[in-house]
Amino acid sequence: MNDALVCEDVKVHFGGVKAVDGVSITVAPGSLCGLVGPNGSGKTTLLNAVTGLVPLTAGRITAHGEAVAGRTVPQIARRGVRRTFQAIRLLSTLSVVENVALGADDGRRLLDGLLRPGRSARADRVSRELARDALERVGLSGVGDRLPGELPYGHQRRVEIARALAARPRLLLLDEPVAGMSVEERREIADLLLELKAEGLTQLLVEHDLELVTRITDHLVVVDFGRVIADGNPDETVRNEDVREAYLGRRHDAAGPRSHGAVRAADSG
Amino acid sequence: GCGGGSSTGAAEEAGGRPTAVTATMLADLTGGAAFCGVAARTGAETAVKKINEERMLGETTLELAVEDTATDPRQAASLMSRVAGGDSQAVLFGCASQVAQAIAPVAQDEGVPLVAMQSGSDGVLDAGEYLFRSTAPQASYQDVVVDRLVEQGVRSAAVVYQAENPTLVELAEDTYPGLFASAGISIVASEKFQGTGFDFAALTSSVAGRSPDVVVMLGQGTPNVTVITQLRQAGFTGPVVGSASFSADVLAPLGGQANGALWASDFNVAGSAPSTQEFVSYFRSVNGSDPSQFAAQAWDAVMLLAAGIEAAETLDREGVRAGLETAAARGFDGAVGPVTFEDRDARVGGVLVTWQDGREQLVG
Amino acid sequence: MIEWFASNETLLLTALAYHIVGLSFQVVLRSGVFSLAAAGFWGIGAYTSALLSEPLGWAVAVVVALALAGALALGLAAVVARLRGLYLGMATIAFDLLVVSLAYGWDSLTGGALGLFGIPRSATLLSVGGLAVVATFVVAMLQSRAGGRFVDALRTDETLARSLGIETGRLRAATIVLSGVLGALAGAVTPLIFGVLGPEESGFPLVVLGLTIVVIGGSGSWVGPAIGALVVTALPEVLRGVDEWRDVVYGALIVLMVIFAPSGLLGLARSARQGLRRRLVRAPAAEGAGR
Amino acid sequence: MLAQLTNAVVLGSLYLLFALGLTLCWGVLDVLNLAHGSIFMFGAFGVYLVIRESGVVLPLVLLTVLASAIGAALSVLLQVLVFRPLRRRAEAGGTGELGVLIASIGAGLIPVAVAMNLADAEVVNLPGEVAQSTVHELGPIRITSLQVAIVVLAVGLTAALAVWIARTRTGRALRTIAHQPHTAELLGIPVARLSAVTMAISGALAGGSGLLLAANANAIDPHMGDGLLLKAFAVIVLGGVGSILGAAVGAFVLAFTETFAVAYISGEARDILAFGLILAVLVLRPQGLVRRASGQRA
Amino acid sequence: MMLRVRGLTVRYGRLTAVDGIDLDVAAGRIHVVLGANGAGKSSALRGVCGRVRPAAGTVELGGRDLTGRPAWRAARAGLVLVPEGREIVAPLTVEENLLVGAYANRSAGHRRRTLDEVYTMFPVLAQRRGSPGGLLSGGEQQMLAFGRALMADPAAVLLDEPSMGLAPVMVERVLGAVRGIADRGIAVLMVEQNATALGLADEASVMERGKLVLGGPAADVVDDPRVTQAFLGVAS
Ligand SMILES: Nc1ncnc2c1ncn2[C@@H]1O[C@H](COP(=O)(O)OP(=O)(O)OP(=O)(O)O)[C@@H](O)[C@H]1O
Ligand SMILES: Nc1ncnc2c1ncn2[C@@H]1O[C@H](COP(=O)(O)OP(=O)(O)OP(=O)(O)O)[C@@H](O)[C@H]1O
Ligand SMILES: CC(C)C[C@H](N)C(=O)O
Ligand SMILES: [Mg+2]
Ligand SMILES: [Mg+2]
Repeated sequence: MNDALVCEDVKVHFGGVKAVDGVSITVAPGSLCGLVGPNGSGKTTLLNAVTGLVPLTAGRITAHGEAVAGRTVPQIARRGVRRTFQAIRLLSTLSVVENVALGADDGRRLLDGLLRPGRSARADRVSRELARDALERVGLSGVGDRLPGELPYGHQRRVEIARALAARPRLLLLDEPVAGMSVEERREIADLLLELKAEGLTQLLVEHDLELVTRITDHLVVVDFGRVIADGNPDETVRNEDVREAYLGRRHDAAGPRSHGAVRAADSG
Repeated sequence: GCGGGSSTGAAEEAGGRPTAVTATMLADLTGGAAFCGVAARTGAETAVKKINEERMLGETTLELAVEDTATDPRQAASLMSRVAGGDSQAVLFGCASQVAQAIAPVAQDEGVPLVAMQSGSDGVLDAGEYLFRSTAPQASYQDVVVDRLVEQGVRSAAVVYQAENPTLVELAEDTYPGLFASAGISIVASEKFQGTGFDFAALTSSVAGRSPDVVVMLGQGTPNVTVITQLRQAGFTGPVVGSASFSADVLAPLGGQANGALWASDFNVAGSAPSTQEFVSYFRSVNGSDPSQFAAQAWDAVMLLAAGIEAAETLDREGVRAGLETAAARGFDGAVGPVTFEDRDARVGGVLVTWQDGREQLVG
Repeated sequence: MIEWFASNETLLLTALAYHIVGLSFQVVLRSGVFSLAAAGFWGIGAYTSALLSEPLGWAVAVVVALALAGALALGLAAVVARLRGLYLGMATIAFDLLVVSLAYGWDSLTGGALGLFGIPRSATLLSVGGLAVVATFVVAMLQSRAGGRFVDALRTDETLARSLGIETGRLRAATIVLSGVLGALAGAVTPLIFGVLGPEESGFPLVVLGLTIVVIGGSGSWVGPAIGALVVTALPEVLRGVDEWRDVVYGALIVLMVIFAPSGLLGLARSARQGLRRRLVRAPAAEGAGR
Repeated sequence: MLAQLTNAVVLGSLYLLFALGLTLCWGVLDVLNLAHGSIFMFGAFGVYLVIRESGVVLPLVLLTVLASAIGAALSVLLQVLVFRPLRRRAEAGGTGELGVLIASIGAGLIPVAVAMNLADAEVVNLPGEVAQSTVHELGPIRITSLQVAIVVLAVGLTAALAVWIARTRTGRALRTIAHQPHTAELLGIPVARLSAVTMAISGALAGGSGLLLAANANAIDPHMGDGLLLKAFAVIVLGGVGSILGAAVGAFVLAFTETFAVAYISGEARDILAFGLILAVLVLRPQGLVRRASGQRA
Repeated sequence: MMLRVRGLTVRYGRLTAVDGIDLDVAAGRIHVVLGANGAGKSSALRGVCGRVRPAAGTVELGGRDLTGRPAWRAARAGLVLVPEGREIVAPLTVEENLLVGAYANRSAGHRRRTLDEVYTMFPVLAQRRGSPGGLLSGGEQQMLAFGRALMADPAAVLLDEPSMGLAPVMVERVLGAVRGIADRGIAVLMVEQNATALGLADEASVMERGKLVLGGPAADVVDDPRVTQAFLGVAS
């Protein structure tokens, strides 16, 4: 069986900026893989490369055995590769449920409304149904008719996730899905991701909350300056000295003495 | 269509003859031909005043409604069809021929008699028997200009003309080339421009570069001023020949640069015909100023209509049309002097006018 | 009543033609594909039907006009595929003005600056009304359900739309073609209403007209152009009373409408209805973040 | 040839003068102000009215200042009465950018209608002593003092504006307003006040150049801004929106194309060539000739 | 300078997002507001700095009444918000973004000095000083937004989840910097979702459905069972 996602020596350069500079990652089907790294280490750019939003400078990416190169962004999306965005991207003029339904719509059937009205009406019902289900899964039933701008930030993130889920993806790429959420809410999202994994969905999770990442992922990749610096079992990986240096920081010489205890408290849970 | 709206709106006397006839004037009060349309409106209103004051139509009065076409053919066509649906017995029109061409077929289709002033291009009257033109087309009397040029020993000319107006295009592309050819004057440049421009430097440079003896400048309103200014800047010093568009003080802004400009007209306040003098003095007494050519032409349009009404047996649209035909066959003495008709189209002898020291003056 | 229709037939026909012009711009504004080429296609449609309606009859002429515009629009869509936003706007305005200057320049066919006249005035309320209904139906169906979401997504965030699997390239092309064909339809019927056609009719003022119609009416659906067309047709008539100050009042009214009805009269009507319903139903106070 | 070259430079400078104000409020306030043409016209027409009513004729330099003041006043009025309330309301969701466009078209009708109603002659212009300008001859080149002034002003103002926008504290604030007016407020930038200042400058440029054009063409036409507006729009897009230098490049490219079309092909070729060129340039360079960083990631 | 908020109420249409809250932040102190999504934390900050006009209540900075003044006046008076979502001016370069942050800060010398400080604090910004701000990664933009606020030489800063999207090493650095600026005598009002920030706070409050339900010295708040449960994740 093919791996769900394989990146081989992927490079993405923007002029002089080597955002991704030779990354190789393999994500096994049905697994939940974590991707962490300092700010600007190329995580989002890698997701962009997988979804076709930026062209590869070098390397190869295959999703479910099919090469991504040469396919357009919509084609890749329709092959079941879906993502959430780090900076929330919801359509401010559409209701929440329609935002999510867009994830379920078939983006090739542009003229169906006119050419096959019956079919488009059926498809619309299905999309809305899927959207309501997805909203329910992320804990947002009841806000379907509001506009996204009226929701608090954390709920907007959930809508992002729901939109990806409504597409019933084969590979889900999550870019900091719990940023700006409280611990309790993070826990809920973590539970959701675990549930999805149990259902067999392959996920690649970019997230700075290491506690959460190590708790739920099967496999952790750490990048820095566009390169992989560690890769393997999550618990072991975070103990790696390079990773501590680049990512976690040597907290003993950090800021004031007050931060000390609190950061511990937060992480030790 | 719904032609022959008979006397629907006109008040009727016991005898059956209406006491009032309504005519609608569609005039280019704004837009490219406003310099003409505004003067035409004054001329027409003055004529109506005179007719009603002196009871020239007996018990019947003439009522004039004025609508603005904005020199826009489409707007005018739409207005025309609305007027046709209303209760006017006749329509007057002035000035631009592109607008006349738009409304004439509508008037014909709807059976509304139309008297147009100016509108001097071919084809305005082609649509049929409801259409009359009370102004002689300019092309019919440009020979007075060319004769004069020959006298002055002119050998070469350039023609600069505005694209939007059919009359001017005809003058530039047919009338002048024909007249010049027979007079032995060569055309060294013929340049068309669009009236919306404001920069004619490239055009005037190349015209001036050909060093013609005269430049024939056929524009509608403001472009005349700009082009002549830039011609002078480009070094052209000879005389400028123009068209009826030079009337109505269009050249005033040019000051001395316009001295010696020459054009053919059918009217001048100093004209010798008694009907001209009668008109001029009446116009002065009413408006306190001298009439322009366009005011005179509009006056004549109203006078032709009045003659038509007098000659009409019934005062519905068909009657007025028939009356107009009779009146046209007779001809009349108008503000521009004696006017005769050929197939519903006016003919006059042209006069030559020139611009000198800020005024329009009769030549010879 | 019948009399009113008869004497205002041209006015009603104008409103219908304006409605179709409005549709061609609504399609553009709603999808954010800022193609203003509808004005150029208006010209192409208008000249085609003006020249062919005499020899072929108006119906055939209109069909030929639409087919020609469709083919040309497809070509234009391919050429401007890389352009976005106001750059696309400018390129398509350039196209419009190119059509205008060709109409000026190609004397032998178009009559140059003088235009064409004596075109058979074969438009009737029935024929133009029928065409307007068909055009409205096409637009309404294309923007129904998922189609509506697609165009909204394309307008607000094209990258996002692509990541959701929407073929935005084809959607843009389809929009340009649809807008062009609608423009051509409006153009094709117009000379049949007025009997005259000049080159200046299809230039920038038409773009302004189309945008005004949609902004006044609202760009949310086909209803906007319908409202906008009525307003734009009726307003100058209503303002006849103020005579030469008409444009001053007209200008001020447009400004006021844009300021006080930012999503068009349609939007205004909608929010009024919503407000009313709220008051009637007394919706329970939103429980905010309730989950 | 040289004569036509001179014509092209003068024409390009006129385009540029007109376009500068337009690109300023477009680039900074994100307002594509289609009333710019009317303000341009009214700069000249306002001066004409002042002269007509007062009978006082000032030298051209002072009249230009007066026209600039008129333009600035009208623009500020437009900003305060139209654009500002519009922006405030558009925040609640609405037509935004496009609404501004249409409102500016509506507002632009007003000065034109006023001018048409107040013009007392068929062709209005400035008094002869103002419009008259000495012609300098240098071989085949003929250029008036006024035209020299137009060229110098266009080039000088372009440079000054470019530096102002790119280098100064206010320039940075303006660019912030252009992209994120709300953020600008947070940073302590008085958005409303700076917007008004920008509009005033834009209007002053319009009014002043309106007078110069009127003097050069020896006529004031209520519609004289209309055609220029489209040309300026083209010039700005050709150069790249928001770039002052781009506008300069666009202006001269367009002017040369047009002049040579008229001089060596025909009057009809002018627009065909000009608009064909614009279409071609945009197709080949979708962001205009002078490309700027947008700062947008995928 | 002391930041004093009394009875602040923020409404969006019929929805009351902030319901009459009182807050005090003294110069040199850090006050953290905790709360779940939608509790109204961001709305409270928006109301304080004048980004949205409060429906009721007063805001005073150093005794000066800022209630209902537009945001730019508040910024001029020394009250600066680092908003949720960063709001970097995309086409401006990193350095220009910082300089425009100093718009209200007229002293050129001071501006230079702060710029150097920001660059020392976040070397990556110095590296990328010439590239458009919009091209930075999410975390880099967060640093830029933070640096930009410092450039204004504020008397009080409002931070809306400054650690969001930052890698742990950066969270530490940014929070360290927050302590640093407080120590300069700046009043800091900071919204955070988790308790990481609680460690360096002097005072803390918990917000729930638009109301403050708990407040006091940070040490006390940390010990409250409701806080440990919902924000410190201890119960897991
Ligand atoms: N389109 C672009 N042009 C230029 N530079 C870019 C572009 N996109 C990303 N970069 C740069 O590439 C680097 C990697 O960015 P990326 O967004 O992938 O980081 P990240 O790992 O997601 O960081 P974070 O955790 O902060 O979100 C950054 O330095 C960023 O500035
Ligand atoms: N512009 C707005 N229009 C309408 N409602 C809004 C608006 N902004 C916020 N709200 C509502 O106000 C309430 C408070 O939102 P706010 O953004 O202040 O919460 P928050 O505590 O900052 O949440 P988060 O942690 O997710 O950022 C929420 O119910 C939200 O839906
Ligand atoms: C005065 C001009 C506007 C009229 C023009 N000569 C015509 O007959 O059309
Ligand atoms: Mg990222
Ligand atoms: Mg918030």
